[in-house]
Amino acid sequence: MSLTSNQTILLLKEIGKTLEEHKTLLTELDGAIGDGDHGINMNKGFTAVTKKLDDIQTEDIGHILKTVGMTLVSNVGGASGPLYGTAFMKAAVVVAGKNEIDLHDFVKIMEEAVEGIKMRGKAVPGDKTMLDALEPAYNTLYQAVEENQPIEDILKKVKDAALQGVQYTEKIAAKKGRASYLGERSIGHQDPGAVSSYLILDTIYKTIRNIKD
Amino acid sequence: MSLTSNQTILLLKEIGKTLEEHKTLLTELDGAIGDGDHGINMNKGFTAVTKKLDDIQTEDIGHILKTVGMTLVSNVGGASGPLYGTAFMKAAVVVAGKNEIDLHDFVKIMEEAVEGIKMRGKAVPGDKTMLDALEPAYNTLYQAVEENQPIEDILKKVKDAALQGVQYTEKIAAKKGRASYLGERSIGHQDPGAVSSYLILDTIYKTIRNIKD
Amino acid sequence: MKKIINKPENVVADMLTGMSAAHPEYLKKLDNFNVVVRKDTAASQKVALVSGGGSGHEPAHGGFVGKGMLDAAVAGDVFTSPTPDQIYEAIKAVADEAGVLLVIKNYTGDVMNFEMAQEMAEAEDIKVDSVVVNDDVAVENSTYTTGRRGIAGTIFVHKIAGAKAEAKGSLSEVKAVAEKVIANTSSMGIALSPCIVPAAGKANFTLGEDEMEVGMGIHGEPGTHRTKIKSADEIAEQLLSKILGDKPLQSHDEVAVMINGLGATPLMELYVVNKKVNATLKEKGVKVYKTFIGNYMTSLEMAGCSVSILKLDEELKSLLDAKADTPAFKVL
Amino acid sequence: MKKIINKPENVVADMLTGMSAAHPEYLKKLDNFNVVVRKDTAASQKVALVSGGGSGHEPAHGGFVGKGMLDAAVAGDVFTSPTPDQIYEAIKAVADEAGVLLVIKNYTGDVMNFEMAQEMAEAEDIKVDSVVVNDDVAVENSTYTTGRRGIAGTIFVHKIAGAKAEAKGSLSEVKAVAEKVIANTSSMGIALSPCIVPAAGKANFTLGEDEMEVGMGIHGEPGTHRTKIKSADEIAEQLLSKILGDKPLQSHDEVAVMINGLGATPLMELYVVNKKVNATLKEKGVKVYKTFIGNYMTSLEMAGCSVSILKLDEELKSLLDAKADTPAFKVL
Ligand SMILES: Nc1ncnc2c1ncn2[C@@H]1O[C@H](COP(=O)(O)OP(=O)(O)O)[C@@H](O)[C@H]1O
Ligand SMILES: Nc1ncnc2c1ncn2[C@@H]1O[C@H](COP(=O)(O)OP(=O)(O)O)[C@@H](O)[C@H]1O
Ligand SMILES: [Mg+2]
Ligand SMILES: [Mg+2]
Ligand SMILES: [Mg+2]
Ligand SMILES: [Mg+2]
Repeated sequence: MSLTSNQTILLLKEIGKTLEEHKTLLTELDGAIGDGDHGINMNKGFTAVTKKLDDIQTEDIGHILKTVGMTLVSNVGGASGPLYGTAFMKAAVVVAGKNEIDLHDFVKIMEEAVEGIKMRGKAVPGDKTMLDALEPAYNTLYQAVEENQPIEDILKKVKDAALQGVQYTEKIAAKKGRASYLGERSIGHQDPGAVSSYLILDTIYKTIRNIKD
Repeated sequence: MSLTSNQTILLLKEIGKTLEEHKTLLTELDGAIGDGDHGINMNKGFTAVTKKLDDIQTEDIGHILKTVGMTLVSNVGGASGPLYGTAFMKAAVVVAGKNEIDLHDFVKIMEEAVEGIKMRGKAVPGDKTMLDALEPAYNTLYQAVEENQPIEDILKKVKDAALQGVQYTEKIAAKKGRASYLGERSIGHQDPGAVSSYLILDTIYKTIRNIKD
Repeated sequence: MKKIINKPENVVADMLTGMSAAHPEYLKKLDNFNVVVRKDTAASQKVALVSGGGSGHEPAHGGFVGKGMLDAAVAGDVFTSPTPDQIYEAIKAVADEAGVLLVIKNYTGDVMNFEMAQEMAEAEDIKVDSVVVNDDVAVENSTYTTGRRGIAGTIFVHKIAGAKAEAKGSLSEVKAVAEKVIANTSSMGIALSPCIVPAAGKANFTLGEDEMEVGMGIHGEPGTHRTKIKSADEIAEQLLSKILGDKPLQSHDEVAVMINGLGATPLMELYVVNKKVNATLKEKGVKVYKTFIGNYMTSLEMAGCSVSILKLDEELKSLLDAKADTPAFKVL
Repeated sequence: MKKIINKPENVVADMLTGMSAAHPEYLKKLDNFNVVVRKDTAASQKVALVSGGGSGHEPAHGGFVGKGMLDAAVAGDVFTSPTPDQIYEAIKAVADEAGVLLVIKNYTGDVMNFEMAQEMAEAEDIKVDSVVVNDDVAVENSTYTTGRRGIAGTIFVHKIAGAKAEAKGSLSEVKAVAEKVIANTSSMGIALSPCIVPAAGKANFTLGEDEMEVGMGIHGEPGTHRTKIKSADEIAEQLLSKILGDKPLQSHDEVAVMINGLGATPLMELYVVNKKVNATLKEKGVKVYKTFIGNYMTSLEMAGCSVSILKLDEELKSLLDAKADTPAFKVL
């Protein structure tokens, strides 16, 4: 399986739609343990991304991802802007010049994205952040691709791993981000960034399944 | 009929009790068209008066009324303090040196009180103030005393006249005091100062009736 | 009722103690009286400005005691005029041969209590005069009524008359410039929520989630009418049109603008209001010489704002620009 | 949601327009950016101070732009850190050879966005350094967590580092004194009511009529815990004991005190709190050198307050006393 530039753009726009649909959910999750804007932030960012992608002239997927990253950085603000922005900007580097990407590229993209988020946010898994969804998702992806599993299975397992990560965040106290100010009081709530990460991976799974069908 | 200094003091304390009992009513009336403190103001004033009267050493009713007036002026603030205060201070002059007062003294007391309020507040009847209770009450008193009616009848008519005045204030727009800022919107509400004046006259009626019995 | 207080009956005394503890470089509280006076008041040989009124309008008036504004401020109970004896103490504490000017907001209670205090001071041969501020154009004016209230425009009187006094103007000169400010100031406000007097424990009126009160006073009283809540631009236009209807401005006129918060309104919203006020004045060719934005004359925790416009001439401009150093109003 | 605004999505832009219209003598807005810079910034040959963060904390930070404090303030959306490109524009607008110091409040978003802006500026050979303010002792500190938030104590950093910059201190000197202020400042707050982000339209949490939130941030986030509402004296004692638990004071120590309103709290209540804070410090033999009372770092229309204590030495005292002239903070 592989994705063309147009399909990548389509996929990114689908992510935008998903985040728009879940704007209230993410905002409410953030309201419980943060400042109640994560849905607003993500939606603002991906609305800008979608607009940028409407006019984009390149086939270079590296360029496309870099545009996404820069657009997020310069439109979101808050914590999620630099984090997701850095993730896309770092990911862009490993597919620079490519007009088509495959599963192995996706592994590298995810690896760089997770690295970028760690570098920017200095969090580790267990801190109750988006990393708690993304790191197990990446590990699952890496393993499944090694094992040459069918793409649909792989992407399904990846988003399931992210969902498990989300559920894990419900059980722990936050050590990074705004929720950390609540200490123990943050236990019992899902991390909004972990949920948005899951939603992105779930959209990738569903969209690519559709493209394949 | 006549009142001794002690009976005067008793009567003044009864007025204090009445105003305390009606604190909430007066405050709510003032809340509708003023700043919602008339009951608080009157209660504060007469609580101070009652305390002063506990210790008062004189039999001179003029001195007693002057003390009441000055205590009201220096404890109430707002509009009702100087108004009721001036009323008592002016009334004090006409009974200076007396240890006992009769109905004719009461006529002069009321006359001076109403004059004092007019002088201090520059209001006229129809402005929707305490004058709308006090002026008809005074006229009734004057007339009934001229006609030599029995005291209980007189005082009952006086307080009834005040009550009619209160009801009249409900129909008119305020021209003086805070309620005047509401213009037409003040129509439909009784004037709190008129009500407190009525309550005072009603207490005079009831207390003297009891003394007589 | 949610308030950060101790006993409601002590709130004014507690506040004044906290205030004098906070600003010893500016003011001190008179023992046994709810009066704050300038720290350096002794033998100043200048006209002394005394103002005051009910409490609940902070920083008015204690916050304006200091160089170039007030010499003393008398604090009544919340929303209740101080009594004559308190005002008299304030006058006595700051009076010298130059005399004293009382700046009174036009409320029946304030006017009567200050008047009685003035009579007491005059009986002691203290030279006292007074002005009554009545800038609130929400209220129809008439010789037969109480007339207009004094609201946030009062701060312009404090500032400008205070500067004149600081410059050693005579009592009649200080009074004249105060009267000039009063004649040239119009204000009006709206409220989004009522406020709660601590001793009363509940609000005087309620407003629906989509309502606002127009032409509010600053004592939790209801206003002249009630409407659906409007946008900041519409509110600004509505207040301005009433204000300019009262005192029309010509192209090239110069004005000072005050957007005053009533207590619970974020500064953000006051700035949003100023955007439209400023633009509308500019469209008319009016020059905005100076703008003051913030909580100057509040009404406890009421949400809402008032707009005040003072038409300036050269004298008023230079007095407005004169140095002032008080806890709540400073001009360098 | 009751607010005096136009469209929620324009509230920051509207505010900045209204702000620059109100204070042309102090600041100007950069075209196309939500940044205000000092009016007289050009070629000042001094270290430039840049701060900012989410909007909704007014007067922070735009209100502190002017002589002796900030050179530029960047305004993000309400309670959302500004983006790196906006911060970068602010840096570029005020930078000269003396360099730029970024004053960042310790929130993940602020720290990351300012960090990225700093990287962008450094790539253009602009000399930039930064400090992170973390005065909120409500939050437990640890090297493994985000650590403490920056709240009202930030104003002390603006004032003192600003004075040092105005006095032509070098970038490292300005940074050093900023770090000293940070090391010596502790703050903590309580809230009686939540606040509403205009774009969200409803509050983040609700509080019962007899409850208060303790250890609140300034973004409408819930605090560390919730209790029954207490008296002003008890609140003052509780906040002070946590603050002094963090940075103990000795007899004869000198401090600056800030009683900061969160937006909807009457000044009256802040003074009532100060009464107890001041008395408690004096009982311990601590000298209160200066007290600041008012709305310095707000949280929209949240009701509540924070207390900040800055331990002073001779250097900090003289910088605190240095002239400052900004819309919201003036020292004559
Ligand atoms: N240091 C960090 N590393 C990784 N993710 C983080 C970090 N800090 C916060 N996050 C993520 O960001 C999310 C919050 O994003 P958002 O609400 O948009 O920003 P803000 O907290 O500035 O309002 C959190 O739910 C968490 O997943
Ligand atoms: N000029 C006036 N002449 C006579 N009575 C007046 C005048 N102004 C106000 N009042 C009376 O005072 C009452 C209000 O008193 P109160 O509420 O105690 O004072 P305030 O209005 O200062 O809060 C009004 O109801 C009215 O009867
Ligand atoms: Mg958030
Ligand atoms: Mg009243
Ligand atoms: Mg009153
Ligand atoms: Mg945020």
